[in-house]
Amino acid sequence: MMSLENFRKETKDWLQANCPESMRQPIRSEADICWGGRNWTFASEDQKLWLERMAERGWTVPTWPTEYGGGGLSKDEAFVLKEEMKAINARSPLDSFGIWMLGPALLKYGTHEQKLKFLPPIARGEIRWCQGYSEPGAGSDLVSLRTKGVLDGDHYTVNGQKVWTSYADQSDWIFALVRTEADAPKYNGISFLLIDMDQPGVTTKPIKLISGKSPFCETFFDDAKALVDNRVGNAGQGWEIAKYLLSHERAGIVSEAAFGGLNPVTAAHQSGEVEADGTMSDPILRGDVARLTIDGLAFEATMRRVKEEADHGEGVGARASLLKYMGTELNKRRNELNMSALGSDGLLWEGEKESDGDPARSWLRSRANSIEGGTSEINLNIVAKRVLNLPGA
Amino acid sequence: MMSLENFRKETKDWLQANCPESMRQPIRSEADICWGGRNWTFASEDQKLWLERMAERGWTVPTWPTEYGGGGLSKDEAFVLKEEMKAINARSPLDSFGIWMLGPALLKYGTHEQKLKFLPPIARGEIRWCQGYSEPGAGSDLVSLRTKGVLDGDHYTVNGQKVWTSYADQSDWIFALVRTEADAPKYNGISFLLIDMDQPGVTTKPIKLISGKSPFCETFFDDAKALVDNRVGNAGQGWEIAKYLLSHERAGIVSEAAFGGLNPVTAAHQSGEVEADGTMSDPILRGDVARLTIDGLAFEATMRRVKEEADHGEGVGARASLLKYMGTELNKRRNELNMSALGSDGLLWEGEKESDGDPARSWLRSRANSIEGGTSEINLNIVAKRVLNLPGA
Amino acid sequence: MSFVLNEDEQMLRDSARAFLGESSPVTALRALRDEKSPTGFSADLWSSFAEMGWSGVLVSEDHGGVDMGYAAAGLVLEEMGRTLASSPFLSTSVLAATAFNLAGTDAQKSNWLPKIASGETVIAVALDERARHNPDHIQTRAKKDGNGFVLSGKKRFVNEGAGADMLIVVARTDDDQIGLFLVDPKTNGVTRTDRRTVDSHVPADFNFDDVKLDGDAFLSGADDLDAAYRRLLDAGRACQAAESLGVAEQAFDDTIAYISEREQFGVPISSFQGLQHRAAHLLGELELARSLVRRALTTLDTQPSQAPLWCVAAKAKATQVSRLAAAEGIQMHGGVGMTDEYDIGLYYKRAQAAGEFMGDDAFNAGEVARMSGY
Amino acid sequence: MSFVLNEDEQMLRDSARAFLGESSPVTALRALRDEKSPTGFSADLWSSFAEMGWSGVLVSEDHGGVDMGYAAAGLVLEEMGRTLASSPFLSTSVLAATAFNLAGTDAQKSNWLPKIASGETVIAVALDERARHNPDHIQTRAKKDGNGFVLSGKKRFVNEGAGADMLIVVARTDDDQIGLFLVDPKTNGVTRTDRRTVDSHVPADFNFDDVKLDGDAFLSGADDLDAAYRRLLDAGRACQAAESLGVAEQAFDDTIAYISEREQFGVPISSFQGLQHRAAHLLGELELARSLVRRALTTLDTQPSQAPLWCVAAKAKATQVSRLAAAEGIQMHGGVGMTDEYDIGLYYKRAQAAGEFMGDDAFNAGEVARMSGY
Repeated sequence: MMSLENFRKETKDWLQANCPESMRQPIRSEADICWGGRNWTFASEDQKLWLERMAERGWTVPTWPTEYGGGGLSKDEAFVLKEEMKAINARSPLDSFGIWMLGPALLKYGTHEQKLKFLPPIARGEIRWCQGYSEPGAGSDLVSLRTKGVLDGDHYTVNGQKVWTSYADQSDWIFALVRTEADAPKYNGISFLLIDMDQPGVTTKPIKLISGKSPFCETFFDDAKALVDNRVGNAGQGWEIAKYLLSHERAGIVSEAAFGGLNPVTAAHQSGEVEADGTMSDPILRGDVARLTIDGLAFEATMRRVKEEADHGEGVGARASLLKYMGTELNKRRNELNMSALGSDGLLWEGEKESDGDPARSWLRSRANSIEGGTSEINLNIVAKRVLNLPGA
Repeated sequence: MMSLENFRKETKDWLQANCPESMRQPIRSEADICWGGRNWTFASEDQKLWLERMAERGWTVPTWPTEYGGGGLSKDEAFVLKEEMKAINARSPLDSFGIWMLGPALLKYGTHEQKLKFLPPIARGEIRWCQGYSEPGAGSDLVSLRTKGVLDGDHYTVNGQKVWTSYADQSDWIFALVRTEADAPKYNGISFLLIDMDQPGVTTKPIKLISGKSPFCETFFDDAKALVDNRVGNAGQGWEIAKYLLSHERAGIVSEAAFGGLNPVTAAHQSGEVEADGTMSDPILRGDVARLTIDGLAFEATMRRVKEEADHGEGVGARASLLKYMGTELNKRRNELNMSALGSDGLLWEGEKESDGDPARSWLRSRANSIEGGTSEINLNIVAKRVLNLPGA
Repeated sequence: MSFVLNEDEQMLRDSARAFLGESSPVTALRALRDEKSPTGFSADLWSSFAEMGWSGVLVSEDHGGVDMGYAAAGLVLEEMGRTLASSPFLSTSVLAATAFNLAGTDAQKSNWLPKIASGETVIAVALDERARHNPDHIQTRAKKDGNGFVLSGKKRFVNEGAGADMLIVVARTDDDQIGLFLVDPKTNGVTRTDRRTVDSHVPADFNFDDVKLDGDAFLSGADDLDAAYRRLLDAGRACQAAESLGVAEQAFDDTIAYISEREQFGVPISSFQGLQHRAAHLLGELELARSLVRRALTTLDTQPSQAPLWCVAAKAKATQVSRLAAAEGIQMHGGVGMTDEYDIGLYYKRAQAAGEFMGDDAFNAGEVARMSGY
Repeated sequence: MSFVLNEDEQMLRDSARAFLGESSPVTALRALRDEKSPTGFSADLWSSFAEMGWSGVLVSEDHGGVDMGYAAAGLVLEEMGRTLASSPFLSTSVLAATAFNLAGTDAQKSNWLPKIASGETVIAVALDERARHNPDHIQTRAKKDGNGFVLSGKKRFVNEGAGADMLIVVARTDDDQIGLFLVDPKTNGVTRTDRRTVDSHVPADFNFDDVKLDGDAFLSGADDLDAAYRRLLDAGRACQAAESLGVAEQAFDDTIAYISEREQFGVPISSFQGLQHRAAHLLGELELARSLVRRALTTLDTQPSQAPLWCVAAKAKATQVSRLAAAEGIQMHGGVGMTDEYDIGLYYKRAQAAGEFMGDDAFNAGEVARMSGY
């Protein structure tokens, strides 16, 4: 095995040689992200090239085994890759729910055949996945799921409705929680099914959000078919798999929430609300921002600490709920302070430029952070019960 | 009836002529307060004179009926008296739990005989009362009271223990909640008894607090006797009377909490933490203080509004719980900011001067505001249930 | 000064609540938004404000108004906040009317106040030049030029700017004093850029490029123009705070209604103590804001010299509480709170925009400290 | 830089926890308080710090220390915070040792560092002259006088001032630069006034009235004295933050234990969601403080040039969180939390005093903004 220093050097050289210049620019909006999928249209030749080159090395999913399309890197190597990409501002070649969520679930719970069938297309950006958990009236409370799958030979016939299925209208397959064991109590009757959306029984309808255009949809199953072979884990094991994934989702939301985008100091510079020496003009707002900076540094350090501890074998477990809670509350505060620092400029919704209104949309979008992937309230409950071991009410 | 203007003029003149000069100084500490009672030692001749003169007019309890030792004033007149006293910084001639709590209870629930017997000595500062509600293990949760009174001819024999009995070691009588109806369920078995403490069956023991010397005691009943004639209300009506009084207590704690004592701006001047133009030196602390000022103004306006609304017949009711919560949280914040503005000066605990350490003691004392007279948590529960009509868990 | 509404005020509030609930419910704002209304408000609704007698709330009876004062204006604005009614009431009937009352000449008053009362004009006050409100930062210049003036400068996010037939522009005169100038936005040299904001209003930016004004464009009726300007700001803050208060109140009411209905784990989520405590706390914050707003408005009416501190405090508190109430509202709604289908998001947006106008909580807290001498 | 403790660190923490729990539990502080200890700390305990090898944690092995660095010093302080152990460790083994390491001459190092490591001296660093920490406000003067200096000025609330046999005084030299000076508190012209503080420590005020010092009183071993002074402040802040963190942790643990036992309405009060959410939030705040403190300490050890921002951030956060944890602790304890019988009040007091030393959260937030350029 290569030493980490050698790996760093080779990686740096390879990135230098292979990452197109236009892929070394900060992500400015949704449109700059590469999601892949059957119907994907690349935003540019460079975006396509970058995905292909990275996918070829398995570096879209650096730690997955090579036989499933991954890079086979160790955690340390993957971290080096991340650092070196960050050093040249290289964009992620591919973002997807397949990578973040289904992949980890399959790697842990899937059969070898399932892994071989589903993982490589994810790694290459060929199949785009969405997640079907929540239902109307069953958000944080998944126990009351009503979407039903009835066993019928080699497949389940699925009927019901999901909400908050991100990008369902652009996705190829959905991984969904479906109640297959009608007689089993509560959590035990739910299975984790993979469903091809390219069939007449599956339809989607976008949800309009307060932040405008939305990735979220309602997804309807009307006698949709899912092969039994495409059930991950045992019948009734769905809730366990979902819980495992929720902690992955929480970590994902957190890192996105905490580090991405505008900050209030930059915002104050944009709106001209700084003095000649760079001091923010409003001293009281400055104080609020300073406290945000402190918590931002603290959160950054905490994420790093948790990662190090995980590498040393201390499980993250229910602490993921705490991180998710703290990170998303922090991101909401940051967005609020961005708006304050921007003043009336921040209120802009539509203008000449496409980016006009981005700060407001990001601010509104941030309100969902503490709802999606488990509300703050649910996460606080989990922390109280599973980290602090406090009793149920 | 005299017009308010005339009343104001006469009052002003009378106060001018009768309030001793030394009674026109701000209260600097506990020691400046006149509590009265059998064993009271006046701090000065002026203190005695001031009490006597005010008691003679019934102005220690301005709105009580004259036949019970009060001044017989209307609410408006009493407000004028308060304003005119404030105008010359006149001290309250007498503070007592008899005035604040037992008085209102007797006026509402007592018999004519009880009123004649107990109210005038309160008004004249001759008998000092303390309150016996809480017990070890039963603070906010009075339903689990264990102090027991057994009917025995013309009296109850009382056994048990109370805590948080303020100034019990200096008081003459105690009004106490006692479980007299052993078979009645929960709240219905509690009576409101008046007990002379000058008997062998009653002993007290002071509680040392984090703020140092403490007005609070434990009070023990060991076959103490209470005449049945000295039960206020019916047997089993104690909880109703106590609830009525708690709202009085809440209002009392609130007005004391919100307006008394040091504020952070004065504190900053005392510690020298201001610039030549009077601006506080630490801009971030200044921002915190500004937000406190805003909430202080808001709270002051709210108290005034509630008073006006009460005068117009809108009951305060469960809103007292909200005011108590907001006022005490505000007072804690004020004390914390006082400490910050004082810097290391605020840390002083004992020094040459008797007043050294007063800010720290006041700061520590303020922590009790949100515990005594119903914790913040209990008050929030009450607001949720009785003001917002939200359902029980 | 009284916190309790008198009979006239009670009638006004009741009729405002009934009328706006009927004529300008939240769906009216949605319609303005979806049809991309060029002005961001409905001319019909504005006419009916006059019919209701509200447009002239600060106009003397001599000039055709009802002269009910700021407390009354605040009641209308509070109800507007509750239904998110979009109307040039604050800009025209409060700010412009105040400007004329305080600084107008007799001729200007006689000309403009009746038009305000009758609802036949929409006037916008062009104030801010920076992104964050800063009334001391006025660089727009009105240079003396013969009998008239030449106006140069830029104004940003002038509320109702897109729909105004007349502007009152804050500018500095040759002696560096603050002056208020009447400017027809169709005059040569005036450029208008409309801004569609997050709350579906349409303020506008204005450039004034050597705009020639007649002498009578200058509001020269005040002894102390700077004092008039400060008073105008006070009045604007207290009245904008009243609208924010209404936003907060309805956001809160919607939320309490939602959590009382929505069930989770088989019980209404309003039965969870975690939400109950936050809701109760929020009610306390609302009570504080309510008292300050009322206090500021009545003080403007009865003891204007005492008003400034109350006005900045009220603006700070109403801004903070309305934003908090709407943010907590979204959170307590959960997922549906993020959808455009529910109203709570619209309250959150309006709380932000209304909070920004004439200074947010941070700015006004700074003013509180300054006025309090620390 | 590693967040995970290495084996040495783990052993150090375990032994500190075991030893302090045994030798200096909270009752030890109570005893010092009740007997009105003249110094506020126990000389015996201080001796045993040397025996444990802690006193020389920042002293090189050449000078008899163990040279384990700030991260290790922080672990000792964190455990001290947990039991409220009162000891001149921070003033002597951290601040004074840092001063010698950074600014001492070889002779001064050889003379003093071994004494620090052996626990035979107590040194206090005399820094602040105002009520609130302000390291730029140094008016104490050390005027050159022949080969020596004449020192004049006042210092306030010097930690361990009552028990120190030697002071290191921050003063301005003739060229207005910062200098550090060794001053025996028994020298003519030094007046000491002991201060008993709310947390039962005994800092002291000092007056220096034309105090004559030899030339070798001046710590002249640094190329850049101002940089050494700043580094001393950084180290002090990070280490004081570590103690505050320990205070916060134990206050939290005590509170969780209490609410898990105490029953109301027939159930443990820890089952109420209102308290659960606040406890969970507090745990989150503790995690943040813990990360920042560790990050500041390890950065001091490995990349000192990067340390300042982390140190002020850690000090701000640890101050805020320790005060919050103890305040919430009292509230969750209810009535008994107000009694001297329970420890939680002592944690609240120590959180306040430790938070004040070297700048509270407001001061250090200002430093964060300044260092971040806004």
